[in-house]
Amino acid sequence: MEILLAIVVGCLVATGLYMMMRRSMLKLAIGLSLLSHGANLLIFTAGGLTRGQPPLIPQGETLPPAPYADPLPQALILTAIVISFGLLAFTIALIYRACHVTGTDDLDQLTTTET
Amino acid sequence: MDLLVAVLAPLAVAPLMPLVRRFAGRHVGDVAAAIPLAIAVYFARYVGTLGDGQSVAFRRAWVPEIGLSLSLRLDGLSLLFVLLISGIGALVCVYAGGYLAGNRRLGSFFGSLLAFMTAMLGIVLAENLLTLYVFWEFTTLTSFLLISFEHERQAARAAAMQALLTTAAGGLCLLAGVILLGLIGGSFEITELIERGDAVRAHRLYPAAVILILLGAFTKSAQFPFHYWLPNAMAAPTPVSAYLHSATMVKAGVYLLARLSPLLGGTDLWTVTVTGVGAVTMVVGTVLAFTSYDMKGILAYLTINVLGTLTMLIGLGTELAAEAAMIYLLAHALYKGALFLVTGAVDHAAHSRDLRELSGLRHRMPLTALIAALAALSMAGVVPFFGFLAKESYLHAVVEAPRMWPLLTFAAVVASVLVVAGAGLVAVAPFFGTLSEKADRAHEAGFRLWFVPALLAVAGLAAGLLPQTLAAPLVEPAVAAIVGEPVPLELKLWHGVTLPLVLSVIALAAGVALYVSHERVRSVFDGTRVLGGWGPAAWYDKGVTLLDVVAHWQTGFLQSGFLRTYVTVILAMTAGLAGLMITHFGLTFVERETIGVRWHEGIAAGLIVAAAFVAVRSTSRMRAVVALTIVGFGVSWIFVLFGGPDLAMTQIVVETLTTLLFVFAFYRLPKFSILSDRATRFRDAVLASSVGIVMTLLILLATGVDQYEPTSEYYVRSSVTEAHGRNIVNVILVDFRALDTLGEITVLSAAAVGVFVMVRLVAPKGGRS
Amino acid sequence: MKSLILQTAARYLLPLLALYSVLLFLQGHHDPGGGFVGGLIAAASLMLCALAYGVPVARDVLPIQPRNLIGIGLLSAAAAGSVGTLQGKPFLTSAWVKLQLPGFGELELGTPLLFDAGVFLAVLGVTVSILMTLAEEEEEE
Amino acid sequence: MPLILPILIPFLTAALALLGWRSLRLQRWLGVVGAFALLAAGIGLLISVQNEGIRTAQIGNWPAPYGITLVADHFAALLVLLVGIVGSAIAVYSLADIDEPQQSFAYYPLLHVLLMGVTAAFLAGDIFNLYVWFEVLLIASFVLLALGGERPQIEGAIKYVTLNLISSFLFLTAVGILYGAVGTLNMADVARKLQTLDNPDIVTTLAVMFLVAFGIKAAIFPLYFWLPASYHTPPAAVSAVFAALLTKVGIYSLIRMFTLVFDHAEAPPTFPLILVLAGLTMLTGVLGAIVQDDFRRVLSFNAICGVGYMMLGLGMHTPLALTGSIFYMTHSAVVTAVLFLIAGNAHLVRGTFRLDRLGGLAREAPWLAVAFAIAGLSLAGIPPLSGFVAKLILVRAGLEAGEHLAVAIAIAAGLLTLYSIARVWDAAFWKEPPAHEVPIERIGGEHEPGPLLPREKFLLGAPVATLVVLVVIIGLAAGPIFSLADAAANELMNPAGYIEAVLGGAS
Repeated sequence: MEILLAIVVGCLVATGLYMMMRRSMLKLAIGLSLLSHGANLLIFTAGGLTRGQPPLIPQGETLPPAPYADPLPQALILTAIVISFGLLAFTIALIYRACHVTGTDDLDQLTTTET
Repeated sequence: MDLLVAVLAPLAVAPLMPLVRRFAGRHVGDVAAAIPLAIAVYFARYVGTLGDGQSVAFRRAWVPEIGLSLSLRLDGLSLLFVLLISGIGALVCVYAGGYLAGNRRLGSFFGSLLAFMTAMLGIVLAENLLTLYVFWEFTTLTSFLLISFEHERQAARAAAMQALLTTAAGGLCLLAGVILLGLIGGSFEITELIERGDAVRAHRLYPAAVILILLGAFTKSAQFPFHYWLPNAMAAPTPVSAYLHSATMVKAGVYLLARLSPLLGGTDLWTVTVTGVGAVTMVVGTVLAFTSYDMKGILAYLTINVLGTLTMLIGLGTELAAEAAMIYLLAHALYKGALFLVTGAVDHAAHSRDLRELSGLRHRMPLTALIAALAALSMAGVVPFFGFLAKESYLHAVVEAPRMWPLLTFAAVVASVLVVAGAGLVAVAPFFGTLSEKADRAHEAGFRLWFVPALLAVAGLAAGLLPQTLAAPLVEPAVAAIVGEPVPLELKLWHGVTLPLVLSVIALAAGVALYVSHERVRSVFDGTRVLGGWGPAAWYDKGVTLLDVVAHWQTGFLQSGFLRTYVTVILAMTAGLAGLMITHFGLTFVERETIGVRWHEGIAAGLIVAAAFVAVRSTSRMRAVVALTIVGFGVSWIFVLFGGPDLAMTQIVVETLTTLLFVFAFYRLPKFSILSDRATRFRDAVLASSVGIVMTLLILLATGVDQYEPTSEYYVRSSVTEAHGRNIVNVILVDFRALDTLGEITVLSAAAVGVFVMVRLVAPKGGRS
Repeated sequence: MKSLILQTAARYLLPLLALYSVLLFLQGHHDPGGGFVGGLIAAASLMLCALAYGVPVARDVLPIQPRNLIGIGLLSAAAAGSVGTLQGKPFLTSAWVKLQLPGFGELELGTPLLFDAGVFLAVLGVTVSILMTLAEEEEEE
Repeated sequence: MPLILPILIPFLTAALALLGWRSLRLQRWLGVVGAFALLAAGIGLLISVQNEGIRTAQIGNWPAPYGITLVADHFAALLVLLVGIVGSAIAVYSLADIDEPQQSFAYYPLLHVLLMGVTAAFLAGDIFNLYVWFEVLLIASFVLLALGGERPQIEGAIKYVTLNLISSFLFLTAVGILYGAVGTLNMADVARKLQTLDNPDIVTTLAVMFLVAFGIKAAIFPLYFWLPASYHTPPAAVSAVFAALLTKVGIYSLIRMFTLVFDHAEAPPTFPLILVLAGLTMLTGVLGAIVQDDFRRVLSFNAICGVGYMMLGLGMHTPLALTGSIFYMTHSAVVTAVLFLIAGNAHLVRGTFRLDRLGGLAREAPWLAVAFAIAGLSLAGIPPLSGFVAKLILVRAGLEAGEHLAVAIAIAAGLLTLYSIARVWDAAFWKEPPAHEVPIERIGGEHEPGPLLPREKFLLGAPVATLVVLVVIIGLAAGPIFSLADAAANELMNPAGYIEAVLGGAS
């Protein structure tokens, strides 16, 4: 399963980056989204997979029933998910604004300030 | 401490000069002159006390750990230069007050001039090589300001830039050389280094240090082939030319060579290079003088000649040569200063410096003509002027040179002939002959404009008549400082009939003859423009142009403005470096027990991949977004399967909201279209895949390591007992690692503000609101 | 957009979702849930309301400006952290009190809960602010 | 003094200012007072580090390596102080520079979120925590960059956002892999565990990942594209704070990671690699600078060149070289900020940043000319200003280490920097302004050129004057700052001290 998920991560990263190299701003945003899925899944997989028990401790116990999933990668991913949601929201607003100002979705048109 | 005060005094006063101008009005130059005059008087009391190699020192740590300290030392050599700088400085201030009278930037002019004076004093008093460099660069900058004083003129700005780049490049070479020297010798203090001279000269890096230091000295002193900037620097106001480009700054290189010759001199490398470059410069300077019709230009070339001569003498390294160098230095300062200032007076009066437009000026400016004649006689080396003594002593040194003497003597005589003729060009040609149109309108310039050159010219005569009284006390300690031991000096005009005297007389006669026929031989000299016009000067221009072209090309190439190029380069760098590391170090996958794949897990994984590819391939925006949502749900399914209910929940909600965002954006944005060609898409796909593969490999590597207990075990153990919570993930978020969460909600808040700003803030069109 | 079905559904779902979000937040320390999910779901319920009745109505449902919600959220999180600092311990050191509630049993209250509440408010404020901003823009055009 | 203060102060400032959204007056007051409070905290922190050595704080009172650790050694404390200095100057400058509509759109809260992210990144002792702070400063910088929403800004922002998000992605994945491999996030703990790792292959590749991720933030060759694409687009105050601080975070992280974490016997050949990249960064940066015709783009490319110098010290990896890097960071933060502020002043006077349309500023704004001369010469490494000492240390370190080529490049880059500065001087200050009417370029958030009120003159001039004085002081009183940088470099070269301070004797 680790190998399978590692490949899935590779695919998500590859497709995300490919989308970011396109000229459409919208594809850029989609690429970003794919990329963050890839990163989340990467942390999840690299942190060690455990099938089954979530890291919850039953009432009255002090330890969760084994085997339990490593809680730390989950916390990291939760943070990462929320952060990337914020960044994505801003990016989309930025793209919205960019289309408004420049009248195009083509990134290659955005070179006026560098020439 | 006194030394430091003396060095910094001009700089300290410099910022006040605009204010002084407001109050002193026409006398601003005279007020400014008070400072160098005070310095000259202060240092004059050391005359006669430093003959035996004594010195006065001051030292203050700056960054001692890297050898940077502000240390100054006054010895005979320094003293000679200090008196030149301050003495001529005072005169130039007075002169400039008259020359530039009425100029509205006179205040800042004197500010720059005084700042320059500090820089020069610093160079010649520096004991620490890094301190010397500090002041060295400061002369470069202040001279930049002074050359481009008339900065409305493009030519002045270009000349200033040329001088800046050339001398700053040399300065940086000097810095590198100096640091090397310091590292070799274990100190940056000149006296300490001289004590360790043998070890320094034997060091492996000695040649590198010498070459770098020489580059610095040669550029500053306008030695061939770096001489091109000096004539162009004549764009400066004439007092500046007289001061910087004749009497002081260009001599800084000569000073440095003299100062370091006990340390670096004596080796073949040093002697051959310094003597050779000096000799070539000596000849080139005089030859080029005849390609110019501008009086200032001619003087500039003749100054190059003198700088070459001085360099050559120092390179020789004999006691005689050191003597000659110091005598010549003094003589030159007096007569060349006077001639420059005379030129300024002519320019001021006749509004021209062009020999083709000027003749017969003596009818309108008799006084000036007399002064010019006095100075020129000294320059030509006529008895009883001080210049005669100088010429004789340097011919003497050359004749007695330990090696190459025939060659050097020949060069020296040729140069002398040309100098004599050159003296005629600037002192005879404009003043004699029939009155030209421009000259006719001229009149004697104001008091300051003739009085100051007159002082210098008369001083040249006086020093020649009474050399032992007036010149020896200055020259003797300086020579002692170069040679390293007291040298008794006997200066007199008549040594009997010696070879140098014969050569001197021959040079004089030939020079007069050449001057008489100079109109006819000019065409011969014009052929030598190669050396001045499109020779090394053109290298500079070509160099700058080439630099611009290269810079334009590389910047346009790298910073193309296309985002996807940037992304491509970054990914290529990532994949390339990672690939390099992987191929270089290999990969070791540790066999570890892995979890098998159940069928529904396989489906989840397949779904994610399939949906991701649909999102890429889709030509419909809506389909792409739906596919993206499916990827998100697929990922949360994986989270559920492997024990992450919190994750899954959050992921699903976020995914839903994200979809909403996308849908919103899609209402406004244009449809997808394929904008790139097939080859680009292929290249991008390869690049993206290789980064993907790197990620896959990294995960497999990481999961193979099972060496340490993860820190999360602590969280599991303490979650209930210490943190009072049973949902460990949540406890981590709000307690164990709450600081992360604090940062995270900050990100979210800023993002919310950002969205609001992007959508709402409409910049007011024109006009301040 | 304003369909009757949606409005009816929203009328019932809104309080339910709001309640659920609070529940998620409260149980978060012990069971799946927490400030994040709670805040997100609360925001989602408001969005549902906005979809059904329009943004102005949804704005009225929330008695407070989303921006202020964000500020309050951030400040409560910081306040929760500062309790420790004021006691001379490092920032974010937790402090707990046990309350005996008659008929309810023992209730543990600690600064992490206050912190989580801050997260809840901030996430709610942020999400509502983002979505409302975009949705209002939608309506204006 | 609690270590959290330099983080908490800007956080509270931002939160309160956000609550005071409706009152511009309140926001402005908070913005300025908060910045000066941060400055005070920075001073306090540096003093306490000087007295007590490396300071740590276990956030939440959870023991290291389990809880998040904040660490302040000399390096971090010095940089935090710089944030305070630059932040205060910018906060004051912004009062007059940023247009009121922009100010009311949460300019000050965002500025403080940015400052918070930067200081926290310097203090973070936990690698994931560092990631979070990166995101904090990133999102704030995104919004500040785009604040105003004009076309050049949007164009710059899109490139900036995209490339920085790629950097964040690489950083995040590297953290994930790191945790997967060694099971810890505490940097000191990671360092310790990597030394005993059985499978060192992963370290080399991870090092490369961090190099690229931080390299993008630090703007090293060939990863710096986002910087010249965007730094010339926002209001001058924003470019100034970006240029002064943001790349420093990347450089800081590179130095921290490569001296602490990736610094063991089997270290991958990353130091030579960094050296090569540093050389190329200096060269390409400065070559870019000499062909630009926009005041701020000249400065942007020079900022890249400066990054090269700072990387040079890391690449040579000797105590003196690192001292040079740290000294250079100190110098660069101040001088870069003030140069951008000067460019902003020039824009306010003449309504353009374009060199061919500028001119005559030496006459019209003589004090600005003096300020530019001092700051520009310092940038070019002319003695006795701050840049000279910084470059001198690096050159000496390079010659001691026998890296002659690198030294040659550093010196050549110094000359070209001087050339680029002289070009600006020539075009903006000395040349006569073009005769025809210059079209006014509005940059988001900046007001029209024209006569300034005395109050505005003060608010715009005082920060410039203060920073210029600092440039001179850093040069003239280089001794004490050298000692600080030296102490910092020694701590970096002996990571055992850092690890000991964080983890104690525990194994």
